[in-house]
Formats: sequence, C-alpha cells, structure tokens
Amino acid sequence: MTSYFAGIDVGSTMTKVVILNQGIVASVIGPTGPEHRRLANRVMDEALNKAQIGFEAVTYVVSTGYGRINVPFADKQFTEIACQARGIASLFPRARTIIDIGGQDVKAIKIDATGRTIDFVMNDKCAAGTGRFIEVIADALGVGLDEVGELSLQSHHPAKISNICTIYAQQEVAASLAEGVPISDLLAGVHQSLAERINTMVNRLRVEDAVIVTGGGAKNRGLLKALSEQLGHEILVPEEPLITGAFGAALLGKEIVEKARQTRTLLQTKQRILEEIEIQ
Amino acid sequence: MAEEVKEVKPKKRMTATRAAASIGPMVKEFITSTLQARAEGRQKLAYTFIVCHHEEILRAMDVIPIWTENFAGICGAKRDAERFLQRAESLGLSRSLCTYALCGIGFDQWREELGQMPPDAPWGGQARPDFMISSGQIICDPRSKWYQASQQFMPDVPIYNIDLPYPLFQRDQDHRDVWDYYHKYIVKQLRGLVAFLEEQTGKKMDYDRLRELVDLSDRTWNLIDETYKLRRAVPCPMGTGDAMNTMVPINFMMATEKAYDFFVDLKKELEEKIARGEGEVENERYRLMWGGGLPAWYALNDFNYFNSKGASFPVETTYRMVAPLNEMDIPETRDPIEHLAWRWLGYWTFWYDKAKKRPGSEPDVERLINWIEEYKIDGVVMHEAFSCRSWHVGLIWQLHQLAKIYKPIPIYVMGKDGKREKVYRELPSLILESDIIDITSYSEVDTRNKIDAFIETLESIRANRAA
Amino acid sequence: MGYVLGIDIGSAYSKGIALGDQGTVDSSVCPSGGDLKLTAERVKEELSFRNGISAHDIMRTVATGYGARSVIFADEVRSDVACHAKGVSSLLPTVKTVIDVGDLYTKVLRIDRNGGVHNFLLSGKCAGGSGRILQVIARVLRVKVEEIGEMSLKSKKRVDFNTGCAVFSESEAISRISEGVTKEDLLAGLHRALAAQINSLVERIGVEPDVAMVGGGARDLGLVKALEEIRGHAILVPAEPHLTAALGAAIIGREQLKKKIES
Amino acid sequence: MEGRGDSILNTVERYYKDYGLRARELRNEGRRLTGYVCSFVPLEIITASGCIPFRVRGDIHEPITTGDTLLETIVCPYYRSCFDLSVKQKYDFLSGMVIPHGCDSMVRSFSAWSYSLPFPYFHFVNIPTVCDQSSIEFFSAELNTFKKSLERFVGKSITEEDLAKAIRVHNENRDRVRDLYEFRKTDPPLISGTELTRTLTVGSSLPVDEANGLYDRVSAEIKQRERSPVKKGPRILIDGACLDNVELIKLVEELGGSVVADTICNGARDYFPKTDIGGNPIDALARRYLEKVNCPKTYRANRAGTFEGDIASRFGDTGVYAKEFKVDGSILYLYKYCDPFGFEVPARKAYYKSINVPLLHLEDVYSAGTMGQLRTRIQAFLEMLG
Ligand SMILES: Nc1ncnc2c1ncn2[C@@H]1O[C@H](COP(=O)(O)OP(=O)(O)O)[C@@H](O)[C@H]1O
Ligand SMILES: Nc1ncnc2c1ncn2[C@@H]1O[C@H](COP(=O)(O)OP(=O)(O)O)[C@@H](O)[C@H]1O
Ligand code: SF4
Ligand code: SF4
Ligand code: SF4
Repeated sequence: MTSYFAGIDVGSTMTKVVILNQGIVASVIGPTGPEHRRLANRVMDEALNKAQIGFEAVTYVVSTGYGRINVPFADKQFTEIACQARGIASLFPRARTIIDIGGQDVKAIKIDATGRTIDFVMNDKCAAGTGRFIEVIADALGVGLDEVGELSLQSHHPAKISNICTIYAQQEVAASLAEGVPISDLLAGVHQSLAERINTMVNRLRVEDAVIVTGGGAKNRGLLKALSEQLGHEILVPEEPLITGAFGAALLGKEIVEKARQTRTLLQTKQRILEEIEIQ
Repeated sequence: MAEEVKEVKPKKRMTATRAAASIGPMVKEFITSTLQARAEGRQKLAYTFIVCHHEEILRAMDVIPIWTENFAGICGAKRDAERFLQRAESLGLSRSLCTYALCGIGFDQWREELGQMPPDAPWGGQARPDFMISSGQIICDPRSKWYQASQQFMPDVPIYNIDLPYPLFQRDQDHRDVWDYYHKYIVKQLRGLVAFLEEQTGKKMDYDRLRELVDLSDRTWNLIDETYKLRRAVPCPMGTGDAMNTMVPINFMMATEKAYDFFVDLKKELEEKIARGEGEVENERYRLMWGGGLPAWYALNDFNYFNSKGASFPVETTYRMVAPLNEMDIPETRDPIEHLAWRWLGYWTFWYDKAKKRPGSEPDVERLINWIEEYKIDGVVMHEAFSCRSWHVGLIWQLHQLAKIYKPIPIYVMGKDGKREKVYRELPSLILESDIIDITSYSEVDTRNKIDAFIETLESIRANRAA
Repeated sequence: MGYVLGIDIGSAYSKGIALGDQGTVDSSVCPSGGDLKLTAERVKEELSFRNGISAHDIMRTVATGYGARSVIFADEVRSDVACHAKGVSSLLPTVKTVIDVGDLYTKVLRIDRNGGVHNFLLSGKCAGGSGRILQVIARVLRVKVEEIGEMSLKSKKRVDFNTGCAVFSESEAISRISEGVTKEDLLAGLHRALAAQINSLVERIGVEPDVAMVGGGARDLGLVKALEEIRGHAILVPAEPHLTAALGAAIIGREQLKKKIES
Repeated sequence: MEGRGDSILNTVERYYKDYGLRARELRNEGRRLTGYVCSFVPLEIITASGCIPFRVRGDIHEPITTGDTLLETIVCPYYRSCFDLSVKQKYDFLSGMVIPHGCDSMVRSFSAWSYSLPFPYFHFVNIPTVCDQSSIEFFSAELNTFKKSLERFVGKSITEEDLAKAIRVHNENRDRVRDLYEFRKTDPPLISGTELTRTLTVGSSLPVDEANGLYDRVSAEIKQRERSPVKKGPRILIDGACLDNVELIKLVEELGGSVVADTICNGARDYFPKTDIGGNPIDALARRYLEKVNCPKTYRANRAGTFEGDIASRFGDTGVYAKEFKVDGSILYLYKYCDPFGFEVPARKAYYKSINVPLLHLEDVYSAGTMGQLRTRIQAFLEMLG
C-alpha cells in the first residue's frame, strides 16, 4: 500500500494543502476564513477528493502557517520557516536565500547546501512591511490583486510614497489618484516602498544566491522586479509559489515516518478520520 | 500626504546672517582637508566626539580631529544617510539606536569593505582614522559603544576611551562636596589621553602651547557668550536656524584662531544689525525658544517656515556649550589640564545652585525659565529625536515641570462670581517628533501642520493676554 | 449679514456648517472619498441647495481639516486645532481640555473659554491609536460603526485586546471571534485599549477640567465610557461632536467678518 | 511535583505573582526598604546600612500608561515599565530608591524619577565606563559618597564590620545561586529555566538572609526530584539584559527547549562574580562591580589588537557558560532602544559564530502582547537546532 503524506499550510489569507506519495498527487488552495478549523477541514477534503483517496490513507499530517495550531487532525506542527526551507531545498537545490512574502508577515530564511536553516529573520509587527500593505492599497485603488503586478510594470515614473503607515499611505495614494497620478505609477511606488522595507530586513542575513521568493507576494511581478532591483540579485520563483510551505510540510512528515520506520519506533498517529467540526 | 511635494529636494536654507552663510564652505573645506591629510600622511587623524573639552589637547599635539557626529549630520543634511543606516541595520544594529552612530558604522563598514570611499560619498567621505578617541561616560552610551562597533571593521585602529564624568544634579547633595574627586579623575583621564597621543604621534606634549590654546578657547568661549547674548535684542538679529550653523566653530573648531575670528565677525555683524533695528524676520511677532533636542538636519528649512510666520528663535539650549567663565566658580590653576577639568565641571554644574533655590526646579528647567525671561520668550519648541536618548529623554518631564512651576502669561477669565479675574497660565509648547538624520521618521506636511496650529495658538494667546 | 460656511474636510468624513445671523442653520456630513476638491464642492452645494443660499449670500468660507487646501473656494484655511477649540468653547464654555479622536490622528488641546488654544499635542506616526481602528473592526464584525458604541456597552466580560497595528487588528479580531468571543466583549476590549492609548496622550499635556471629547470617535459612546472609566471623571460630549471643527471654522469666519465690518 | 501544596516552588510562584508581598510585611514591621534597578548598585552597602535592598521590576502584562506621560517612549521599555509601576504606586512600601549610571535611560530619567516619586531617599550612583586604576579610585570615592548619604538617611554610621558582614552574606547568596545553577547541568535539567528565574526574581525582593534561606529550601526540594520537569530538548542559553518576567523562558520551554544558562542581569551576570574578602571593603566592592560584573556598559579595552581577540575577551564568559552548561543554541534577547547592548549585536553574532553556537537575535518591547510574534521565531529556531 502506498503511504500518503499531507502538508497543510493555514496562512492568514489562504489555506494550502499538498498531498504526496512519491511526488505531489494533489494540491489545493482555498481561502482562510475566520473559522480556521472548519476551513482546514474543507480544503483538506477537497485535496483528498482530488487525490482520490480517503483520509485514512494518509499516514502523517503536518500543519504549518499562521493558523497551524488550529488544525485538529495534524500529527505535528512545524513553523513556516522549517517548511519553506524544506520545500524550497527540494525544488531548488541551489537555493541559499528564501524570501517568503505573506499577508501577515515576511520572512527571510538562509539555508545551507543540505537545505538546513542556518538563520532567519521576520517582520510581523507593522502591516507596512508585509503583503497586506499591497492588499490595502490595491483595495483603495480598486484594482484586483492579480492585476497589480502587471499594471505597475507599465510605469515609467514610480510615485514616491512618503508615508510608512499603511493607513496613511492608503490615504496618500487615494489623494494622489484624485490628483491624476496614474494608477501604474502609484502601484510601482507602492512596490518600491515595500521592496525597500523587505530589502532592509533581508539584508541582515547577507543575501546569497540563489534567491527564491515564495508566498503570495511572489505572484506579483511588479513587486519582484522592485525587489530584485533593491537586492541586486536575480530572483527565482517556484511554479506555484503559494504551496511550497505545504509541500515542505508534507516532506517533513514523510521524513519523520521514514526515519521512524528505519529505527522501528512506533509512531503515535491519530485515528485517520476527518471529522466535521461544527462551529456555530 | 496629498500635498506632499513629490520629489523632495533639499532646498538651501536661507540664513539671516552672513556669518552663518559662510559655514557651509568652511565645513566642506575642513572635510576636504582631512582627506588630504590622510593622503599625505604627515599628520595623525583621530575620530572623536564633540563636547569633550579635549580639543586643546588634540590641537597641541597636531592631531586632526575627525568629528564623526559632524559627518553623520552632513549625510543627514544632504538627505543621504539612508543607505548607511540600512547597512548598519543589515549588520544587526537596531534602528532605535543613535542614528549618528548607525550612519557612521554603516559608512565605516562600507569603506573598509571596499578599501576606498563608498560611491558618491557626501563631500568626499570620511577619512580612515589613525586612532579613535571616545568618551561616553555620562554624556551618552553610544559614545563608548560606537567606535567599539566600528573597530570590528578596522581592528588595526586603536581606541582610547576616556571618562569625563560630572556629578548629576541631586537636590540634597552639594556638588562641591564631591567634585574634588571628580576633578581628580578627569585630570587623570586627560593625562592618560596625553600619554596615548604621545605614544601614537611619537611627539612630546608642549605644555606652553597647550596653555596658549586653552587660553585661546577660553577667550573664544567668553566671546561666544557675549555674542549670543546680543540675540536678546528685539527684534532678534539671529535665530536658532543660523545657530545650527554657528555651532560649527563652537563644536568643531574650538582652540583655533579661526573660531575666534569667526565670532569677532559675527559679533560685529549682529551689533550692526541691532543698530539698524534689523531682525531675523521682517516683522517679528513671536519669540520662541528652541528648548531641547538636536535638530532634524534634513529639515532645517522648517526654521524658515517658522520665520515666514513671523516667529524668531532668539535662543536655544542645543549646542550652546558655553557659560560665562567668570560666572562659573572654578578654582584658579596654572595647569592647563586641571583647568580643562574644572571648566568641564563648572559648565555642567552651572545651573545647580540656582535650581536649588526654586522649589520644583531642576537645572534644565531653571535654564529654560531664565532664558524665557532674558530673551522675552513667547513659546517653547522642542524636538524629540527618537534615536538619541541623551538629549531627548527628560524633555517631556521638563515641560511638565516648567508648566507646573512657571506661569508667566496673565489672562482674564470669568470667575465663579461672574467677575473678571486675572489668572496666570503656562507658556505654550510644541513638540516636534522625528529624528536627527533618519528622514523616514519625518513628514513635512505633518510638521508644518503642527507649526501652523502652534502659531495660531500663539496668536490666540496674544489676543487674550491681559494687559 | 448673510451666511458663513465652515468646511472641515477630514480624511474619513467631510463636514460643513452654514452659520446665519442667529446661529447654525444647517449641517452636512458625507464621506470624503478620494477627490477632495469635488467633496468640498458637494458639501457647499448641499448646504446652499437645502437652505436656498445663493452664491453671493455666502459672505465667507473658512476651511479646515486634513484636506482643507482642497477647498479652493475658501477665503481662509485654519488648522483644526484652532477650529475645534472655537467650536467646543462656543458649545461648552466650561471646557478646558479637548480630546479630538479623528480618523488618522488623535489630538489633545488645552483651551480657554474664548476658544483660545493654550497648548496641544498630536498622536504620532502610526494609525494604531486613532479612530480608524474603529472602522476597521466594525467592518470585520459586519456592523455599522454607528452601532459599536451601544454594542460595547452591553458587554459582560471585556476581553484583552491588543491594539497595535490598525491593519492587523483586523486579523486579531477575526481570530478572537472564531475563538468564540462575542462581538460585544471584543468591542469593549477594543475600546478599553484605544482609550488607554488616548489617555496617555491626554496625560502628557496635563488636564484641566472640564474635559470634552469631539471628533468622529466621540460619537462612539463605548469609547467615551471607556475613557471616563480610565480617567475616573465625566467627559462632556457635544450633541454632534464630529461637527465642532466645522462649527469652529464658521465661527472664526463670522468673527473675522464682524471685525471687517466694524473697522 | 509542583502540584503539592507544601512545595516551596509554589510559595515562590505566589511571591513572584504578588511581587513585594514580603516587602510590604517588612515595611509594616517598621523596616526600611530601598529600591534599586540594574546590577550596578552595591547591595552590600544597603544591607550594611540596615535597609533592605529591593529590586524594582517591571511587569510585561501591565500596559505602560502613567509612566508614558512623564517619560519619553524612546526609553528602553523595560525601564519604562519599572517607572510606570513605580508611579502607579506599586512600590509605595519603599523608603528610597537608588539608581546607578547603568545606561542613558537611567541617567536621563533620574530627575523624572526623583521628582515623581514620594520617597524620602533618592540617590544616583555614578559609575565609570573606563576600567583602569583611576576609575577604581573614583568609583571607591563615589561609593563612599553613597555610603555617607545612606548614613545620613538612616541616622547611623556604617562601620567596616557592617560592610564586611554584608559582603559575606551577599557572597553566600551568590554561592547558593551557583548551587541552583548546578541543577541545570543534567540533561534534561533538574530545574527548569522558568523555576530558576522565578526563584531568583523572588530572591531579589527579600532581605538577603531570607533569600539565602529560600534558596536552600529550593535546592533541597530540587535534590529530591527524580525526574526533570521539562522534556529533553535543545539546551538554550539566554543572553541579554534584564529578564525579570519568565514568559519568554516559559515560551522556550513550552516549545520544547530547555533554558539551562544565561548571562542576564538578574542571573549569571549579577550572581556569579563574588566580592573579595579582606582589605578595604569599599575598594573590594568597587572592584567587584567595576571589574567583575561583565556588562556592555563598562568599556573593556581591546588589548589583543585583533577583533577576534577582543570579542574573545569581552564575551568569553558566555563561551564558558555555553561549554559548562552544554548549550546547543543561544537566544540574544534585547530591548528596543537599549544602547549598551544594542551596539554589540554584530560583535556578539560574530562571537557566537566563532564558538559555533547558533544564535537567535530577538528585539522586543517588554510586553506580553508580543509573545505570539516571538512564538514562531523561537519554534523555528528550535526546529533549526532540531
Ligand atoms: N494573485 C496575486 N497576485 C499578486 N499578489 C498576490 C496574489 N495573491 C496574493 N498576493 C499577495 O500575497 C499576499 C498573501 O500571501 P500568502 O502567502 O497567501 O499569505 P499567508 O500565508 O499569510 O496567507 C497578499 O497580501 C498579497 O499581497
Ligand atoms: N457613529 C460613530 N461611532 C463610532 N465611531 C465613529 C462614528 N462616526 C465616526 N466614527 C469614527 O470616527 C472617525 C472619523 O472621525 P472624524 O472626526 O470625522 O475624522 P476626520 O475628520 O479625520 O475625517 C472614523 O475613523 C470612525 O472610526
Ligand atoms: S548624544 Fe545622542 S546623537 Fe550624540 S552620539 Fe550620543 S546618542 Fe548619538
Ligand atoms: S504604522 Fe500603520 S501599518 Fe504600521 S503598525 Fe501602525 S497602523 Fe499598522
Ligand atoms: S535593558 Fe538596556 S536600556 Fe534597558 S535598562 Fe537595561 S541597559 Fe538600560
């Protein structure tokens, strides 16, 4: 019987699930709602359906991400840092620096040739330095998140955003828009401002090639361009940058099981039933 | 925000005096001369800090001081500190620390990494020193930690660290009871510095020359005091905006003829202006005191903005590092080093006795009160620079205490019985918040809005002031 | 003598007052939106149209607030510090300390009964301590910002709420609710935390009674109550606290007019 | 186990939660308590005067409010919290307060403290930054001034015997703390980091002889233990300044690490160095505080002439502890706005690298609210040590 391993990454905005055996058999991205538990269930269910297996077929589940403690059916939790490092190391053996741009925080991870984390930094205190900054501004400009990147690339004169606070910046951008500053320039300015903040943080690690960007922010080409200019390094992006954390989580689970088998220790795994947890 | 000027170009600040306008080139020339000295290698260069009362010793030994605070300030004024600050942050240094130091360390690290000046370094950059002389003790921690951190990137450059303590004000203690052993310690520390310099330069100290230089800076010191006191005139001939320039000879050029001559000229210029009834601003409406805080170097233009509203700054507590020598009770001595140590102690304890006489007062508050009266001040402006604790912690408390014990503004109010009643109110104050060189902490629009509101406040007090 | 308009273009709401010879004739409030110039026009139009005021009946217009400079037709621009002071002192003459909880900033002013300002202080560079957080939370709770005051007063068990970032408070609220905290208790916690932040600003400048609260935030009874609780004394709130700056602007305009006529 | 009612560690926890419980009792008995902050106030002199030294601490659960109205927020948050609690009269049982020149935050806020608190006694002890012979002489003189001011306050003179005796008890106190640290050497440690820091924190609120008694009882109880209270996990050293709330340590232990060593001000930095016996007691104290307490506040000249040599001599004690307590990783936990420690971060990082100990650097603001943010970082670090 093939064993399956699942990784579930409950982010602040998106919940991602990856199911593995030898390779990825299914991956699903769904929104994270306020009720983490139920959504974790739903996304997991969807992934199982896609893989056409039942939950009992999954040997080990690792949860990660901002909502990792709210996954009742997980066997173990890891931080996104460990999971991203693991996932990226397997996808990009050359990777040395990972920058994960999420909605709630931004992390930079340095890994060595064996894929081990050697250092990391993160920002999660002020929205001004995270993906949320872009969300708020995009919202104020009435632009969809999937358009902001392309739009900003059309700009020739990025606007200078002088406020740091997301809220003040939102106000500033709205006012500039009314004064006729083109949306593309504003977006380019916003990307530059965020890229600057990320760059300062990341630099504490002394960035080395190859630099991989993951998380929702990696879907934003405008941000990537600004970031690569600031860093002075080329940037690589996984095909599906959102799921690398969940992928790494599944891999870590797989390793735990394999190690246990080798040393013949018994794994305390929970009963493999995905119960529907009702929340009012 | 909406009205924010799109591309922030540092405009040249307009000065009110010729003397202040001559400062920029002087500093530039000075920086250039340090670079030249480095290239020629004939004289030793020393990183060091202002307000240490040791420049006479350096000059007597022909050591060229490189004032690292000055260079950081220049980066700030040119709005080009950010890249050095970011470097420092990348090293693991928190942005909450003294940004002068961060800028300096970031610059040093870059220069050492490249083996040459970082690209487009402001005014040619800061020369590599032969040694560093630090002095933190009671002025501030960064002064003893900064060079130590820089040394990581130039381990071959030795540091000599001296202590220059002074007794902190304590209400129930007379500073004269303790200052003998303070004096003794300072003297030993300064003698240690002399020995260190002798070792580094291979020269012997010429004590006659030292005595002459100490005498020169004493004379300059008194002259500065006389010159600055001219600013009591109404209208005020020179404001704090200019004083942020004329601090250069006080802090970076003491014990030189040039500094003395500068103040001779400035004094003459001010006297002429006073004779002509010429003020810093054309129609002086408000006289403000810069009551604390180092300036935001990239935003000196804000002084012009104040001026444009009719506000002049006849006096500031910042960089006014002198007090009349004859009013300081310092013992006579022929030994120049002993004299330096007494002058140091005399300066820091200058307001102690006065403060003890007024209940609730304290030296810094006492100085505010005295100058408010001497300079006929209408309001106090302070700058809370977030990264320097030394000059900026305690300002809020000082304002609090000032408001509590000193209410000079008479106004009429409606009393309980419906009759007009005269009461006294405290002086209005304005606290600006940003940083000395970290421009990301500053918003021009916010600052100017605050200034506008403050000016309106002054106006309304003026309108309601009881005769 | 005609009418004087006071127009306060805030970052969230724009407010206008038309002042006639006998006092306030009408007021208007609308969201500020992006185009402030247009909003300013709209406020004027609305006041004029509803009260049949023709262009030459408007003797003077004084603008204030975040977007005051967008009121191109204004005769004068005054800071909202001065305008709030004027407005409050005309409504509540015993007030000596004014707390203005606006959208982006919180301000504290010390005033006299003539509406003169003696001293003032503004909150810093982070929107975490101003009224905006109320809107943010109201939105995630799917209630109207007008309702949150009442709701919070119904709370039985206030939770500890971390006000930090105004943006992230949203996610904190979401996760609290998903933990089963009621909206009422959450709001009470929010009000308490915000009030504590506001209070430390208030304390800095020193307080002289009576104390009034104005600005959009003062419409939130939960916040007023929380601040009263912390301070241990009553806080006066004028009937329409968000209008005091506009009112003050109009009064200033009227006074100027009077002076002009007299001289 | 901890659950038993008669456990001394339960008592410790109670005194920890209600900090100052015993001090209030002593005050009611008519004793004089003298508050202090930082590890640079020579407690021996306070004890010798008959007063009881009481370490003023902050509370990360209490939002800083009143304190902020008098003191800038650019003061280190730990110190602001201490000030805030003091002006909120949490320490109204004190008769006085001694503040040393530990850092800029302490120097520049001295006026605000001394004018805002109603204590009859206030004193500032100036401390040299340089550590040479003239500094020791100066510091001795400054300590004599301190002694004289205490004498004036208590109305009696402090004799050499008084001092010698106080030095002895405080040394004994330090020996006992050392004994407690010994329990950390097993793997997993017999005493958890949370228990230890709680015990020391409580100890610093008691008269020194009572603290000695407390430590003895704690030691006796730990000796009885058969099992460690924590699971085996990465062994962590906490490097930093004042850590008088256990939440961070607790978090590390919750996440599977064991805190087994530290350099903190209310830990090894303060308790490991002892005062020399014999000779002039004031001079001996001057030497202990200036030369033996290893804090970034004092300037240690670079005698090696190389960076590597310099950091080895400045941070060598950390390396010794790391070896002695078999540390797997270190957490450098610093407060925002702390200049003395803040400027050392790059050098400390380099030092850890040189001794091959992985390091996590955290900058925090002294609030329980940030523990959530620290959780992910710490968990990831422990994963890294794996
Ligand atoms: N399609 C998209 N195009 C551009 N940016 C996106 C897109 N989707 C998400 N983002 C960005 O990614 C962020 C969310 O990233 P994600 O990794 O999902 O965060 P989390 O892990 O916290 O849920 C958003 O704040 C947004 O800035
Ligand atoms: N009825 C209300 N109840 C609670 N809060 C309100 C109410 N109305 C407005 N607010 C709050 O007040 C703020 C706006 O205040 P306002 O004084 O109009 O600000 P500004 O002048 O800066 O636009 C908003 O951020 C909102 O959160
Ligand atoms: S006094 Fe302030 S600005 Fe100057 S070096 Fe010290 S901390 Fe920095
Ligand atoms: S500055 Fe703005 S974005 Fe940052 S914490 Fe404050 S409210 Fe949030
Ligand atoms: S943590 Fe740092 S800044 Fe705070 S009191 Fe200690 S030494 Fe001073």
